[in-house]
Amino acid sequence: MKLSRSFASSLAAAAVALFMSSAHDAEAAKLEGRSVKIGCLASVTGKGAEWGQTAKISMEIAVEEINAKGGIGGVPVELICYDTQTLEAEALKAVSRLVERDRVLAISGPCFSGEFETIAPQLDGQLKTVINSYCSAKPGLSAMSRWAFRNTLTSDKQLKPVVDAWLKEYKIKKVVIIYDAEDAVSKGEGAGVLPALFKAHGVEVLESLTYRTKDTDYSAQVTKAKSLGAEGIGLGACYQNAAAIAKEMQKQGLNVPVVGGACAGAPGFIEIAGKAAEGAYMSTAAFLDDPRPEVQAYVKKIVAKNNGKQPPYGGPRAYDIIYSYKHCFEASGVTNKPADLASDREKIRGCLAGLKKFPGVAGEITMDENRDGAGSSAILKVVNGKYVNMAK
Amino acid sequence: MFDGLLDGYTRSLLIFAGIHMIAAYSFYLPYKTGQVSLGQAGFMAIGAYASAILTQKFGIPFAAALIVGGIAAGIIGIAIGFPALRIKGIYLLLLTLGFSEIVSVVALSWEYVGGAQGFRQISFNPFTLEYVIVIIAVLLFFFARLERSSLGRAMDSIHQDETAAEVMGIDVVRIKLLAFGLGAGIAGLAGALYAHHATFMDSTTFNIMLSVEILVFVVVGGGSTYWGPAFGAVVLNAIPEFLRALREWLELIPVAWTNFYPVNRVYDFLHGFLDFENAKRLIAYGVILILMMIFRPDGLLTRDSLRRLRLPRWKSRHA
Amino acid sequence: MLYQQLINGLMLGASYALIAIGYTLIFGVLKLLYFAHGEVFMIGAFAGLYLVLYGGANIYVALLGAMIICALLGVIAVYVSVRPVAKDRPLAPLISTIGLTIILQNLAVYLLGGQQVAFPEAIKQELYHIGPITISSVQIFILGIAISLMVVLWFFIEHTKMGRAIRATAENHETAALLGVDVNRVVLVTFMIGSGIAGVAGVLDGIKNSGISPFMGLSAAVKGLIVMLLGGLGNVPGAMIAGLLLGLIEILSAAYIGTTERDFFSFAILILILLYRPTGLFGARTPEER
Amino acid sequence: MRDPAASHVCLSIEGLTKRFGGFYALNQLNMDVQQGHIHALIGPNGAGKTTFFNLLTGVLPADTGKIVFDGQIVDDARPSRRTLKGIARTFQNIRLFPHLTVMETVMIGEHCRAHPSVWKALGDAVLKRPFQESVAEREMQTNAIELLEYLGLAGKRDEKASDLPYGEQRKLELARALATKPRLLLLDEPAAGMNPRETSELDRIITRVRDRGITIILVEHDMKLVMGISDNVTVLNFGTKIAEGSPRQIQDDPVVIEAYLGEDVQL
Repeated sequence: MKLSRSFASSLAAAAVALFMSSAHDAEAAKLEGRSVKIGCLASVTGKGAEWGQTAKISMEIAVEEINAKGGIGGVPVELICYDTQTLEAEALKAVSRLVERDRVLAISGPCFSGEFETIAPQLDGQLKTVINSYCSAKPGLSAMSRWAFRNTLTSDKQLKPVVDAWLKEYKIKKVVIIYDAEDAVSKGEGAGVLPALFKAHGVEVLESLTYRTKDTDYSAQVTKAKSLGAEGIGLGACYQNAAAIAKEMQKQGLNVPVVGGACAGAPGFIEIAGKAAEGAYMSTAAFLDDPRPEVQAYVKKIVAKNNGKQPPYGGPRAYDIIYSYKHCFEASGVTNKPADLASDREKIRGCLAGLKKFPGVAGEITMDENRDGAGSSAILKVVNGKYVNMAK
Repeated sequence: MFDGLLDGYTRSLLIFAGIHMIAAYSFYLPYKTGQVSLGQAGFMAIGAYASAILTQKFGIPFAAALIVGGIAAGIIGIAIGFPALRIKGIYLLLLTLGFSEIVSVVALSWEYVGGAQGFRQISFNPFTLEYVIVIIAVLLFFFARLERSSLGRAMDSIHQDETAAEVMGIDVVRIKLLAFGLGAGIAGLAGALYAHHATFMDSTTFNIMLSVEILVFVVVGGGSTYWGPAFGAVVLNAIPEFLRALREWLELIPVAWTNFYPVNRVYDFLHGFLDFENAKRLIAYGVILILMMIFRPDGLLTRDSLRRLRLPRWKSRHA
Repeated sequence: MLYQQLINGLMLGASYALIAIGYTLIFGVLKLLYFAHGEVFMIGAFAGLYLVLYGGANIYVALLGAMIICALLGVIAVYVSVRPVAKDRPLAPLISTIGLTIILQNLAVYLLGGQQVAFPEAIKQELYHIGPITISSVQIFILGIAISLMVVLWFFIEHTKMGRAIRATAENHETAALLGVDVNRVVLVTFMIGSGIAGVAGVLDGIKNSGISPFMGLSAAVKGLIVMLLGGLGNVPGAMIAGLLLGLIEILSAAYIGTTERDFFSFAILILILLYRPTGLFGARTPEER
Repeated sequence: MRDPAASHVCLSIEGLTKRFGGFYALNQLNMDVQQGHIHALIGPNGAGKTTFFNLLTGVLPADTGKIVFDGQIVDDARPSRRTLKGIARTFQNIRLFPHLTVMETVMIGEHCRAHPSVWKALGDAVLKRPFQESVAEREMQTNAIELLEYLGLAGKRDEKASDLPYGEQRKLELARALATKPRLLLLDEPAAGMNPRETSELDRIITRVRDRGITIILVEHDMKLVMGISDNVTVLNFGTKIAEGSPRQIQDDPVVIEAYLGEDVQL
């Protein structure tokens, strides 16, 4: 985070904006104070560095945009980020620092289910503040606390339409499932969601094979799938592993279609798997090839700041969280007075819980009764090295 | 008991630093006899899982579960330590590392403790800080006594020359086993405390890097004196906080000043330097480790520096 | 399926062997656990990637380039984390190489981002069917490079003056010095060779697995350590055979027993070897107990 | 044979053999050591003297053979057990604990007598009155000071062992060995590196130790010292005993003289 320098310039920008277009800003409630503080938890280092880095950059882009247009209620936004290092203990320390020391109004993050699950039970006690994860897809987590939100779709919600479409196109009767036994979300998909969906369609699951997240060699699994006569492969895998599996299939001449879950449908899947990705069906919580101008504007900015690479879905989801917070800060009567901190946080919580069809780059945000994201997800198919949304 | 005094953040900070400190002592005790373990995270995992099973599945109170967790880790420690007696140095390092990996594979494939979904919703213990303080006090007392006891001296002699110690009638086998088992038990306590504070853990929570971190606490703090592990854990936990504090002080500089030379240059430099919320922080950490090993390979605190500092180290009667 | 799985095991084993060779060479002459070897492997993979992507190099040039870059990195490692550190304290060099590990990994994260990067398709993919097995041009290439590198290295160690000096140093520093071997130079050369091979292994791994990331080092390092012990500390041919062996064991256990338990087997083997045959399956060059 | 009435065998060795690869370091050695004697063991370099000590103390396992100490077979006992039974030694290349003080070093020797059980030692370390030394610890200190005074090292009790001059390090090793209250003391070249004044002092010390009733096996190259104080001498060559007898007998033995030919030793 760039604090005071950008802070100073944004103050100046805010002043100019106020001066020029006071009529426009007059509608939104005026907030008090020097800045509106939003906390952010991102795993910038450690094994989840990719997700944390892209999410952090995305949130910074959103904050810059908001501040360039005069901030929230006339006050610039200050984003306070802490690195969780993909460690639960660090996430726990950071969240109480954000709530108690930095006194933020709301928190965006953390990304990972483990971090989320460690923090959530603490929120009902001392730390009554909203957290809102932009990538955790393990079902059932938000139920742990009324303060716990997730602006993302759980894996079961994402997969159903994708598997339906996949089976409709390829008419497969026998599949092998390969999933990550170490990753909670992938295992949930591979051991629970996918078998149930296949069963519902009368598809036979020949075998479920597993691997561990840090494995790089999938030859044994692919050979086995081939020898069993799989007509299709269901993946409970993140995109890196999914891409490596697709590549290995190509290498061994197992040319059957692939379907993958929440974590697999990132841009990186096509990038790494190359031609081996063709024809695969994936689900995702954010479709970056969406032609909508706001999506493309965001993609352009993040690619420029992220070594020329598109982010996984956590990035756009995190970007949307900042805007949904802006909406709630303005719509729910938040004052931003130090004395009102507790009631402000409660107001934000209420607003967020009732969020319906809020427009974002990752799709419309609707919070269901468990404070998880709801709504439709894209059905991605890889056609000529690009994702195409088959839902439309 | 500190509710009025400390905010939750400080509590959290102290708790994790305290757990690190206990873990550092779990490494220090076998190290005192010359045994270097890279598996302390594995023993923490055993304590954590054993105690969490007791509190969550059987409703046993935390205090009892804590003790059982420590004992369970200690027993496994002795079971590992016994065959490990024959090997030392890099072999022992790798053996303990392999053990710790096996623990994590077991945690991953054992559905009873959650498997890949992790061990969820462990009951929260509101008095973790108090437990941590008591355990550290007991440990410090124990090590202070050990330091000037015959047993402590025997451990030092084993560390310095195992054969000579054995020939002098020191029961090397039992003492090494005792140190390894007790060390594992202490690690088990640390793990149990962690589990009931974080309330969630999975097979990756207690990983190799945690074992490495524990080793680093002791080596950086100083492995030749019992103050070293505590000092190392405190210093390495405090540095990031200190840097954050420095950055907050930097914000006290009026915004207007930062637009003028040379304040802006200094400000930008310090700001960039202290912006440690990214990989730079870990790079700096690595550089510090190397520099430490070049210029102060015995750690920050050594027996000599303690003697100079005159920290409480009771004078012997004969001296 | 069995034959195909044997091929898979051979492929996996070849990459394990290449990492372990570097480990065993370095351990042999230095008698210390050099933690940063996995990160050198990772840097090698990235060096190869950038040479192909931006340097427009063909794959052989990329392999050579990665080898040279990693050899230089080995030299830097010696001067930064080995030579200045006190040798009479066994933990000091361990910690300093851990420091180097942390630096290299996070430098990669800082400069390149934490994401996995696609490795360009440097070799045209073709499939050959021989009886029941399918083998691809990529696999033949990787196996060919790995085996020829091992043969060259074996020749170097056994039949050149430097190779003899390395063996003598691995046996005993003092004796080697008495025989007129410049021990410091031998250590340097050993690091260069070991690191260079790790660089090649990194590129081959990139080609094989299609993607590389800054976090690929640690697990490679751990597997390399297991193979080193299996083959016997300091025993280069032992490391080669043990690498292939571990690859086969892992693949076969994954194919016939269970893939989650695959790591369980590697570490169980590690522990059994440590306890019952600490000199490795094929005997260590340095039998002294440490 | 100062007191023939009290004389009995303290240590009895039968058929002791140790091989390293194809090389016999010790081959079928038979030997009896009389209680209260100074028994010297001499022979050229590589004759197997240090190996003999290593087998006696259990640092190395013997291939075959029997070691009977005070009527008990000690073959399978660990080194620390043998020390408890009463065998103590010094090392040819001094092996002190470099970071311990002189006082602490001697107390290491006392440890096995004060705390034969690890659990008792742990209890003594932790459970005794806090912030006070235990009774055992105080006794150990008193004994250590006594022993240091006996050997003339009392003035250096708080110095680090590694800081002592060479001759005093040898004396400290002796003190550490004596602290284990041995009945059989194995001295491995105690005079190596000592100047003549120190050697003659050593001569007196060894005699005084013997006079306390401690049996001594002495490996030494300084023949003046050996011939001056030994009651009995055994000569080893290539792991085999080639002669045994009183110093006078040995000095005149042609086999011994031949074995030593080429070695610059004044018999």
